[in-house]
Amino acid sequence: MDQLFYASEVFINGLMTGVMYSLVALGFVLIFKASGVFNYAQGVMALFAALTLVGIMEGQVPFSHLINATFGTHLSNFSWTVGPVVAILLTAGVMVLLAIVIEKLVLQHLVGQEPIILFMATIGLAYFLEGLGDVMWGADIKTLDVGLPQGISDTIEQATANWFGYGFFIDRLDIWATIIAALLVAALVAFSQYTKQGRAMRAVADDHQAALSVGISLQFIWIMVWSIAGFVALVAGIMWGTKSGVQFSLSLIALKALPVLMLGGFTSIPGAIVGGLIIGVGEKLFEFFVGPMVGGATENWFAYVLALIFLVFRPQGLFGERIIERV
Amino acid sequence: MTDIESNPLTGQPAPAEGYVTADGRQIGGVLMDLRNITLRFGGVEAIKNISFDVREGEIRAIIGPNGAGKSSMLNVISGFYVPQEGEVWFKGYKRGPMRPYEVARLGIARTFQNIALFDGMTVLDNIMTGRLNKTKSGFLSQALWWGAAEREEIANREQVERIIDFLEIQNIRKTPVGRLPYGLKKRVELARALAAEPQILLLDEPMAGMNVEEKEDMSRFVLDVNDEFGTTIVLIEHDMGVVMDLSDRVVVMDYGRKIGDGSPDEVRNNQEVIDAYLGVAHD
Amino acid sequence: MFYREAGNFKTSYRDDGQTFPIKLDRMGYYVILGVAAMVVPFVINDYWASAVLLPFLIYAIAAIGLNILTGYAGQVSLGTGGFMAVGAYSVYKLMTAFPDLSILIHVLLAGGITAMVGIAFGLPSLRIKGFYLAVATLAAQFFLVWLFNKVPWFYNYSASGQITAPERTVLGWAVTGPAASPAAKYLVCLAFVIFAAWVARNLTRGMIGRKWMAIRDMDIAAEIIGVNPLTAKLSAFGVSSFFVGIAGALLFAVYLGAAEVGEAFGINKSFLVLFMVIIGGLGSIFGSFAGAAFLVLLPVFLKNVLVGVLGWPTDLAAHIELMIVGALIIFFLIVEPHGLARLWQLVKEKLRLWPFPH
Amino acid sequence: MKMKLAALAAGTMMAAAPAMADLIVPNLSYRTGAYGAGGTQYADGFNDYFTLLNERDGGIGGEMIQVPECETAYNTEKGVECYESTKEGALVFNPLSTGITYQLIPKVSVDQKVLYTPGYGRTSAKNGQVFEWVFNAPANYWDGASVAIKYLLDENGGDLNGKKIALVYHNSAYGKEPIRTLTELGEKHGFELTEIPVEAPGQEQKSQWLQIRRDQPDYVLMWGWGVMNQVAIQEAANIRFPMENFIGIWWTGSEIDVMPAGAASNGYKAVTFNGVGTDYPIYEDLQTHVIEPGLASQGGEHIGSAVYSRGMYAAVVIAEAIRKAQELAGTSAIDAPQLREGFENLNMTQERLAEIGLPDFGPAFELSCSNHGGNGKARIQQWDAEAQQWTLITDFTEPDSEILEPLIEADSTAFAEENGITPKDC
Repeated sequence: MDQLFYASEVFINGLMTGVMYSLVALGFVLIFKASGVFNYAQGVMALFAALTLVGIMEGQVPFSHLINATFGTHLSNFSWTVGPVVAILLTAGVMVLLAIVIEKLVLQHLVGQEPIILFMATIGLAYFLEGLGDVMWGADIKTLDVGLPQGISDTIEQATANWFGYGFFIDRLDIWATIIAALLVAALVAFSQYTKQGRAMRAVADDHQAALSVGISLQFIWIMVWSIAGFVALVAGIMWGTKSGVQFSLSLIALKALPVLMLGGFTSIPGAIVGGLIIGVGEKLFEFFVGPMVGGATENWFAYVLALIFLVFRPQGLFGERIIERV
Repeated sequence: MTDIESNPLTGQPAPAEGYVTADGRQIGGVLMDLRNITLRFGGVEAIKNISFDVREGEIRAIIGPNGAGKSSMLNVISGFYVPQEGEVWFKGYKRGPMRPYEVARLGIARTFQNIALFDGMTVLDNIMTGRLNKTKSGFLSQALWWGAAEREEIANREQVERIIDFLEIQNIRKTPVGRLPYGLKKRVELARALAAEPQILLLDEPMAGMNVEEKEDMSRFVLDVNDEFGTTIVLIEHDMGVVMDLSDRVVVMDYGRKIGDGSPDEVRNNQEVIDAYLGVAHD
Repeated sequence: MFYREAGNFKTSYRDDGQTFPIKLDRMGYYVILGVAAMVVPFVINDYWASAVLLPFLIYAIAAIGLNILTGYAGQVSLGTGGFMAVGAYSVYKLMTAFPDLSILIHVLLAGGITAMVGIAFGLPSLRIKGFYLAVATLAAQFFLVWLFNKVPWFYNYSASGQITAPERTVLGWAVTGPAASPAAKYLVCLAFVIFAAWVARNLTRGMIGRKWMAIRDMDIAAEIIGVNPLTAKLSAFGVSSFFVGIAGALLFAVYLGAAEVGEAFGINKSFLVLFMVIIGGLGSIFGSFAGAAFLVLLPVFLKNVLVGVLGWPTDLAAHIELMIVGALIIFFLIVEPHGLARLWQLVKEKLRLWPFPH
Repeated sequence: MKMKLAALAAGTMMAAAPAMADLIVPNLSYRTGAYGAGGTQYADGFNDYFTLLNERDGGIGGEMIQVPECETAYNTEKGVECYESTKEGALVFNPLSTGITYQLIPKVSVDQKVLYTPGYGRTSAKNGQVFEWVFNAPANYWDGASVAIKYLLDENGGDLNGKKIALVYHNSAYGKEPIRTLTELGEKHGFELTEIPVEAPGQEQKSQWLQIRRDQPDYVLMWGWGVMNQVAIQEAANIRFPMENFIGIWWTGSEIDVMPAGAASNGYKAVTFNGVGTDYPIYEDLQTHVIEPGLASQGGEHIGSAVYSRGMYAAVVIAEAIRKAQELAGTSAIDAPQLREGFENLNMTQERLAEIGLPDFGPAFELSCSNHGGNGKARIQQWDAEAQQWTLITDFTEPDSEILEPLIEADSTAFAEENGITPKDC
């Protein structure tokens, strides 16, 4: 009976972790769907967004290190701090600005290139943003607190203890992440279904040429999609940054999103969600029950192997369309 | 997987009597025999119980309106689609289920409706890929470029140069195919198929999208190939004039069914064919 | 005018098929080879060997390997780091188990072992394509690193899991271990680079290379004209992993001397080699060298300029260095998406006409 | 083009080479990448102490100290590049990375440079008979593990029988270091050890901490670095694991590790071998000579933090060894072999520490030809979330040499055999 409780506890926590993975994967999917670009820089964008958020909240002087090194000054902070809501809005603004700059300076010049070239460009972008984030805001670990609660949820522990005699552990941050992810997905769906821009976005995702021919501006769509992906990166950055502090490693969460993408398909939003849940649950259960037998630390490879095995049997991913080959 | 060499004779080959064409060429016995082929995609029947044969040395055309199942038929012959029912007999043996590359090794080469050249390679390299199955040198020999590998490469090159001369594409030898105009691409594709020295050459709309001059060139090449190398040709073409001029016998398809089979004259006069096809389509 | 194709007439197919059909190129090649083999060993010092030349040569081998798989056969792989680890641990086990055998044979055998592992992990490529395959190869990357970290047999049960290369000699000269001279280490790596480039060139100009490229350009058509996708893809994985394994073996035994799997052969290594291949030029042996040179030399160069000349703090320099590398990658892609190799070709075409514009 | 680049790079190299007259102590630091946050603080402390000596005393024995810094990004290949580019004229290296240390160990014996790895690197380098050029005083990982267990023994009245101790570790060479020691100690004291590895970088540790929640160990020890630390402390707080039963090694005991978890991290403990905070007389001098003139490394943001103090401590030991070497050699312009002598004859006493202005900042220890690791004394510090500072809660404790000596002997002998080294007679 205990084993069953442990298993369910791990299962639920796996689901929650999966949501966190999905948050990252979502950004990839949005951009890939609308522009066919595999955006390697998505993880770094999350880091950059979180750094910017903390920087704004704490009133840090951007580029202070550079300025100090060049002019011999001792700048570090402005005398103000900014509340979380305003700071999030400002950061979202920065991400939109970033999207515009990326479109103007990079994507515009690479229209019509092969996917691998665009992928490469996002690698360059990742390098650049990583450096930029550090130069702008410094490489220290920053504590991010936008008011999200953390720690075990007493309510759920109490309730489950009363019902089953075993109190389940659920992190309040994870609960919030789930709610926010659900809201985010709902907002995205509503946006793409009920707004003109959203419909244009879907049209581009379906067929570039056709969309162009009915007068949709590809440029506008790309800026929009990258802005939205930037916003999703910000949300992911807040969630992960709250948990571990904002630091370089935040950009590595992209590696956690890749198996999710494999499983769910690069073009499917529901795929990103369900894929995330499967990966989260799968790797947690495996680590919890099999891990101790084989020496542990299996999570990194298990997610990929799980996705790999799955793909061998279903090469188009969970929600991808079946590939019919023709000549 | 089975292939002809390893599979014993499992049935009676078709009668081997030949015939003489209008222009006096001797046509041999049955080279390939398709028996009761049915191909389905999900619930859709692309080919419905079709049988016909191809004789040694002849030019056999398959015609029919768009969506009649012609290309699917070629894909069945080249092993890309596996029919749910029916048998393919080749040189008197029943062909087991085969992967396309195994079919290619039997001596069946083809061109494609939408050109399928290797865009990243030069014209020469594209044609050289046709010599794949004529290459015997081992991995080590190729890695060290020692002995057999180099000799074979030169021999292949000589053969390919003959084809390049034959198709008059000497001046584009080292051009990447991605840069070529459409008509030349079609010709390179033909060259690649010829480089394999096939017994049966499958041509999927070799003249589609060409102007009159290019069509004339291509027709000449097809006839010359058949004439000089004695290659058996199976051809899909929309241009009725071309088909009637080139081919010895014609299969007519409509909605996956065979509605006519015979010499161009017979087909031309077949009422069902006229109704279903000639009277309707004008492309 | 300085660089001419004209006047280079070929009278046999053999001449036409050679690696450097243009005389000037051929001479340039012999000059570089001559300098690399006869001059550099006498002037090399520890810094140039360890900071520049050894990593350049070793990464060039890895890049050639990955270029065969990704550039020629079109199978994107992110498992390079893992395969390099296989090479490194194989050579370590071989060195310690058979100390009397020549290190050169150990390295080749390590390449062979890696080739077999590569073929095994290449099997999914028959079903999975494109970016899905790239991500799938990450399974190999993470699993192999985990395995070498977890199973003590691989690191001979040493207390910390680090592997250290014992001293081995070639013709009496130490090439591994602390006493190896920079010239000896350099020459061994150079020999393997020449070997790798030569074999890769032979394979890619012949039928095997055409099979790979056919699969890359249009896999369905390739199969229909007679390419067996199984053998073509797996041979690409095998050959690629062979070179990558050699690179891993040299990286550990000759260059680093000691290694820990997660640190030396982590996911970053996979990305680094892939970047080299793409920046250098997919489907080009020269591009593999150019890409390796770019990503090995540029950071060292930038660091020396920013810290050494401009006197900036190291962290600021490191961050700016990242920005410059990133911006340069994007810049090169915009100028010439097909890599440094194509850029070089364009420069040559310009040179051919120079000083006349038409 | 390549040649030009090479020539240019060569040119820049010349410009970077330091003037030869000074004593050169390169700082192979990492201020970028996944571990940059810790590396920055360490490097600052290291730099600032030498700046202080230069500014206040005019160097050591009249010789100015040069500290050329080189960014390794915690990457072994860049580490090698840094080593080669700074080694000319250099006396001693302190790369702050176990991976780079393993690579440099064979190299330094050929190049005759001192390698000083306080609190990290190869533990068995303590055996000076085998590792002639490597020093790892005052304490190593095995010492750390043993001191932590000793502390727990004290807490439990000398008896750990039947207790469950979980080790959460960075799944790398560094993280695996204490396992053998803890296993042996477990046999000796009868506690049960559970090993829980965390794959780097370690942002996600749900299953590990659920396992701890299920197993309910009495104590958790941690060998972590980078983001793994912050996440682990947060997760421990999440499952309400009592913080006072959670002890980290010194690399998991800095302010940045505990701060993201906020108040929940109160009571967390860590082993350390150096003092922390700015309550030492030396900081007055540092203020006047370094901070106020604006010479502090990186603007002096991290002064007094745990990792900053550790960087400073490393600099102190090196400076003392240089002093000793100058004394022995009779010249102020010493070279690396002379510095090695200085290290082997180093005697760090509490009196000397007090003179420097750092009373009780580190353990007293004495090195010799055979003992390169000191006595391994360390102490425990505890985090006070309210005051946002570490409090030292024990004195320097000696590790269990009965267990450690044979382990060090075995490992160094194995290394000597594998590499054909004949242990030096001492």
